[in-house]
Amino acid sequence: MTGGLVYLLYVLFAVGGIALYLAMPRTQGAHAKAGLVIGGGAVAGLLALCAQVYMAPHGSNIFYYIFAGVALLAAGRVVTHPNPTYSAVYFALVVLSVAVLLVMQRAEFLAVALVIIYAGAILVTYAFVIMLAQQSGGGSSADQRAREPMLAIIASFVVMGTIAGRVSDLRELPNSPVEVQATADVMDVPLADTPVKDAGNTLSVGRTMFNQYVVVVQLAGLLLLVAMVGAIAVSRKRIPADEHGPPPPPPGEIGRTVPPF
Amino acid sequence: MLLAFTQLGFSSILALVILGIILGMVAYSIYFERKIAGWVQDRYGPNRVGLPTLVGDLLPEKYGKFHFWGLGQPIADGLKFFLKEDIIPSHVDKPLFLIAPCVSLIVALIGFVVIPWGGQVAIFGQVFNVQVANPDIGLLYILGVGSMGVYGVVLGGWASNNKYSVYGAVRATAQMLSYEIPMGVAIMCVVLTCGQVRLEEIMASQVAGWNVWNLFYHPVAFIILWITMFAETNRTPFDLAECEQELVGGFHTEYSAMKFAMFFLAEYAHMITGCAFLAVLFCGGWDPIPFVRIPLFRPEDTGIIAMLAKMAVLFGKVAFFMFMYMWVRWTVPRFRFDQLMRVAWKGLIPASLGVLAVAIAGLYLGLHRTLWFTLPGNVAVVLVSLWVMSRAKDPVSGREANLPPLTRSPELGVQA
Amino acid sequence: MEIAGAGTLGVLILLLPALGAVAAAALGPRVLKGNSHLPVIFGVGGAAVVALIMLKRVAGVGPEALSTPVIYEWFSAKQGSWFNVELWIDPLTALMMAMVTFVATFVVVYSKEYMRHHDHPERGYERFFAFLGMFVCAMGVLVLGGNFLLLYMGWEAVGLCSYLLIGFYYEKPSAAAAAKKAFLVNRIGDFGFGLGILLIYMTFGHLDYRTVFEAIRLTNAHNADALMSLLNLGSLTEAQELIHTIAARLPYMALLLLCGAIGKSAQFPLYVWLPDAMEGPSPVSALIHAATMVTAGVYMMVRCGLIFAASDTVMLIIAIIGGGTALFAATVALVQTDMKRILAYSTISQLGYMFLGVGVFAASSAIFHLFTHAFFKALLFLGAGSVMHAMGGVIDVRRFGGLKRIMPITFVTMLIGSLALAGFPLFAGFWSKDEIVHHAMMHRPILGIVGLITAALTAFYTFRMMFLAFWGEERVPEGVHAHESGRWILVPLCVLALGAAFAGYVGVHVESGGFLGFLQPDEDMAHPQTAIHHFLSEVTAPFHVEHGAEHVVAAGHAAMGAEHAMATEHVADAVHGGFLAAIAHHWLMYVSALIAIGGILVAYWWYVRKPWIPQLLRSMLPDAYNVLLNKYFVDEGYDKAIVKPLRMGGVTCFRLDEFFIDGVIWLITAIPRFIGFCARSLQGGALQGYGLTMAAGLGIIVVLALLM
Amino acid sequence: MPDAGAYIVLGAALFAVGMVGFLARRNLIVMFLSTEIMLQGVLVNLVGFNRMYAGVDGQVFGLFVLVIAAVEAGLGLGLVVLLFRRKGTLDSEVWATMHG
Repeated sequence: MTGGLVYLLYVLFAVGGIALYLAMPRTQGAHAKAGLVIGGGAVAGLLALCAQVYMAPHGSNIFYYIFAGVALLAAGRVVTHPNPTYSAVYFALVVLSVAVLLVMQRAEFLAVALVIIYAGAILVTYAFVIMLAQQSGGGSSADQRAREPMLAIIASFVVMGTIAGRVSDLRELPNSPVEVQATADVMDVPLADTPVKDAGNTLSVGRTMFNQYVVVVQLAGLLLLVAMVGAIAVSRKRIPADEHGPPPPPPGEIGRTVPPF
Repeated sequence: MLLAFTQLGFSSILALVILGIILGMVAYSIYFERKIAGWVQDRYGPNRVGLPTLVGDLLPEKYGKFHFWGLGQPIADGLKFFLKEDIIPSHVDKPLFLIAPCVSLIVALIGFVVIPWGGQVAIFGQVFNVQVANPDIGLLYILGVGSMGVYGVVLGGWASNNKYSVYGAVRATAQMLSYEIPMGVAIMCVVLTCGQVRLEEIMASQVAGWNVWNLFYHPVAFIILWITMFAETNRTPFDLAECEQELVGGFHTEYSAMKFAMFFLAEYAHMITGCAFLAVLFCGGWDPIPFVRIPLFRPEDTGIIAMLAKMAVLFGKVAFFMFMYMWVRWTVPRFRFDQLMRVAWKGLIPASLGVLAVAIAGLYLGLHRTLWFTLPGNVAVVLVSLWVMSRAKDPVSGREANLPPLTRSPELGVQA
Repeated sequence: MEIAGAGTLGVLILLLPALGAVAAAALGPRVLKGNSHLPVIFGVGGAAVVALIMLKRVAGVGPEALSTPVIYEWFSAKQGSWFNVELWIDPLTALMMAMVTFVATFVVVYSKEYMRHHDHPERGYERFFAFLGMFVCAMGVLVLGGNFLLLYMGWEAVGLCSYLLIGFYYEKPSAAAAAKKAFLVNRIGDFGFGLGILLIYMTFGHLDYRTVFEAIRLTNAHNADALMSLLNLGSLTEAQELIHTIAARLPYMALLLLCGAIGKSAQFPLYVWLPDAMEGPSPVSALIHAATMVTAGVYMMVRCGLIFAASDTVMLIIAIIGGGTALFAATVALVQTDMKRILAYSTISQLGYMFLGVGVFAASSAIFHLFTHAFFKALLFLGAGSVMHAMGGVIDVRRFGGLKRIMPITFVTMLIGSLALAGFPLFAGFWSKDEIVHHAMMHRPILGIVGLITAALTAFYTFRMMFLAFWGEERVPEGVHAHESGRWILVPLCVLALGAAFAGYVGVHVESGGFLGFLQPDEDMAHPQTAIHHFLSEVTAPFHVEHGAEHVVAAGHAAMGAEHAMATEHVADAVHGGFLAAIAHHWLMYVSALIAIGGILVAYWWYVRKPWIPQLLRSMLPDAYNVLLNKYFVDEGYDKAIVKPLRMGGVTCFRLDEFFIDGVIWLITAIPRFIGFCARSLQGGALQGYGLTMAAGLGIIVVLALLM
Repeated sequence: MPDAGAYIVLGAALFAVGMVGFLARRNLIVMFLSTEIMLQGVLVNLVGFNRMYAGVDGQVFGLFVLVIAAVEAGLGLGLVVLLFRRKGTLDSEVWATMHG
């Protein structure tokens, strides 16, 4: 990104920040609509900038704009919606949009893994939001008040805007071999006339993962195991047996014992 | 004009056709559901609503009032759903209340696109896959879409702002999470055996050579997947999210008219997709008979007739599994929630891991496609599971432990 | 001459009780609980077996036996010179160790039952046994240690154990106070002791016995050449100067070390802690405050005989302190009513005898008395404990009586112990005490007479206690079911009673002629014939050869010249007195036997036959009685003379600290506090606040790094 | 075909939004979701970078990011439930004191 366009990027980030600030929940009513409009404008500007800077030589793809826009606006809603359940729903939207974006980058396996894993994770989030929010009896006052939104927005957008402006200056980079090889348009990918031998993405991801990164895979498995143990240990309810119901009868005493199912 | 007729065009047409078939099947599934219930319970079931305007009234009077076995019932039901007042209770969270049935239906309906319905077909010299889409990750796609199936339930349950609905939603969540695991592991057995995650390749591997369906390699995995299908679609005995006796209507207590119908449709659409999935994964898809090569049903038969015959076979299998759904529904009582959880965590998951171990061992030894290795392996898993179960003498549940203790009365023996 | 396997044996003696203690401490609270005595019994018992094996091996080698195995190099204070963890195993060590571990074993066994109420372990049961094991290990370090550093370490460690065990019932204010008192009073002595060791190090540059003693021997022999090579000195002149220095410093070393001995062995004026130490459980009194730890001072003086015997003035001081303490404590014991306190004063008195023995150059007799005393005093304390156990914790002899039928075995064993303590003929105490009195008569006749008087008093107060407790009508405190103790208590009593009866015979030899002549203690310390004196002859040699007084004189230490001359005469008498000594000895033996029997009879007459006599005496001499009952008001005197002024000073310092120094410090600390006050708002505690700060910092860094 | 740069800008924007959510919202679960949005930004970024080089290393990294996300979901939600049980609210402000 060259010259004045970088400043345009900064300006767009700043506008997005303002939109986010307006939409943040407040006790005296948020300007969510205004925020949405301005944010939509900022997102549109950002995408237009992307189109101008990156897409021009290759031609553009409408799906990128749609789903990038949806992802950004939904993300904005996640952090600004006063109701955590809606935040979770919008987050699902973010995940699905990102999954589509990944598919467009020929990362189908990653996209589906994303959906499967997040479907599980978000599902749990839903369940907890539902249970806890129901228990606390409606909207908590904590959700109505953002905490120092101005400072947070300034800090975050300055950091990310600067980094984005700096790092996305990729025109000078050579075209990658992958790009040359992967000439099929995104529309062709889901269709059946892709050669069978070019099993492609899943296969190559699997190969790379289990050849080059096999130790990391093991470590990831270990990490998951540790997390599972930790999660069980953390969330176990510690209730003394004598408080809630009688203690389980000692083995050998009369009682209905049946095989586990 | 014809040159422009690519796979995309073919897929579009196919999608529309299959969608139509599925929706029709959904409607008549409901009819058959009630009919089968009637048979099971020794009564008639729906038999009044014939086809009065179209056919029935045209018949001569002397044949009497012929009701066409009540085949008009689904149409009448559908009309009723459309025409009823669409109530949105005042206390619900309106946006989510409206979105929930849509999510449910959409998710249920997009699953079928990766199912290979009929091998390949040659039209005007061009070969097409009889499949709406053939992504790299077809199987995972089904898993991903399936796992999102519960979103509608959860959203609807929460948005209804009703305790019963929320309980239904929470139950559905826990159930879904629990049964995804054995389902994924059982599918992994197929993936390992076929070495593919494309459904069409999995099909091809089943009709190649000796025509051995995956069912014969991994019967236990098949049964596990079948059971989890019941759970994924919230069908009895796993319909805890909506059980009338405890939760009124569960997550759809507050729904009525068309929105309720959408939940209903979604459930059956989901079932149909699941059945097709099951048939493709384990039962040879469009292959009618295992171990035998039949003309018309070979992969190289690409005529339109062959395609239609293959599709018919696959839909026949789907119908069979649908029948099984209904049969089970009216035969097996519902699980209690803790039993449901235990079936998943203490039954299906260990068993599926055992089967997966067999599949992995087969792959390691190069015997993954040999019946004499995988079948005894499955039998061994079953035997080990039975032995472990016979050793485990846990009380039924924590809830059980909280019941008043049994006392022994000298005259009457054991008494509660 | 070297002893086979000395290092292994020594390390075993140290390690076994330590391991037992560690096991009791580590496993006691959770695993062993009521069985916490097991590891300690096995540890200490094992140490006793090993110590007996060591004694046998040492005895096999003879009086010249000496091994100094180095266990490992400990630390280095200066280049090339190491303080080692080394042992010193010779007849004295072996004898002491055997005695300590033997008595300790039976005390631990005794404690198994004693430390239970109705067979339920008391609170802190495992703590008690852990401390006991630790004490035996510490005592082992003290006795076996091959240099002054280890000696000091063991010295302090036994003090620590003593403190912990006196304060065992720390909920009781009196016990806590007694523990503190014991510790503090010992600190006074140990301060001098530490200074003495520092002086030794300053003078010799080494702390191991071998080098130090050899250097003193060379000094006495005026062998500058050998001294030079021994201490790696630069030149002969330096060595000669060092000889002068050593000769001049030896008395001061002796006096400083004596401070420690006085403190640890409870001699006047630092004896005050010992009677209060009876707040600890009875087994502790028996083991630590009668048999072993308190004798450490005597052991140390004998061990360092080359230092002490070099100066007759020091020896005189020791003798006077010993004799004085013996008499003083005996008089106090006359009127006490608390059984354990009577025994405590008796212990002080007997320790005085030992000091007297050392002071009159009869070191081996002192050790002999130490040896016999360990048996009968431990026995008496354990017996008192048994009585206390039966009386439900009451130990005041006025509140019970006539126990001899209720507790027959306790009574018989205690009677044996009392006879031994009283110096009744043929019992252990008789032989050892008699020797000390004999030597005192030879060297310092006045102190000898003091010793005789003390012997009479000893017999009297011992049997006063016995008659009050065991004779007369049967009386027990109300609500107490008096009963004989169980086997775990009685077996140690019986074993120790055997010791109390017969331990004295290691110090006599069979010789024909005269009444009692066939049982005759050694009078000739230079050429002893009997078992124990022969055994110890090498160790105690510094005390009874020509101990270099002339050399000291020659070294120019004029201040003590006159004393030396006198002492030399006495030594000459002792060594060459032959006939006269023999006569004196026989005469003394009969006299002391008569005195002992007389004391017992008087006690019988006064407390069994005519109980009104002591009452009458008390009413006739109320002042004397009060003085005795209040222990000559020594504690009160200390309080007025030392504690109060110190406390005043402390209060002054405290006020100064509180108002002036603290004020200054407050002013200084106000600066950071003010800064903290200003910066406090940055630390809200909320996670997001920190996150925000981090993000802001990151933003600044990014902007600076990427845009500037 | 969209270029990698567009993905990087998008990833940065997603990350920024998520960061704002984490810093500015008080609800523990929304904070949690915000961190997940940040992870989505990272994922987009990784895939974008992946296009610039041969191989699929970026996607593999993305999978590991998913592993981290799963771990975070499991442990994080466990902790949220624990915290909720202690104070009965999802407000993160109540945890501002250093003692429990």
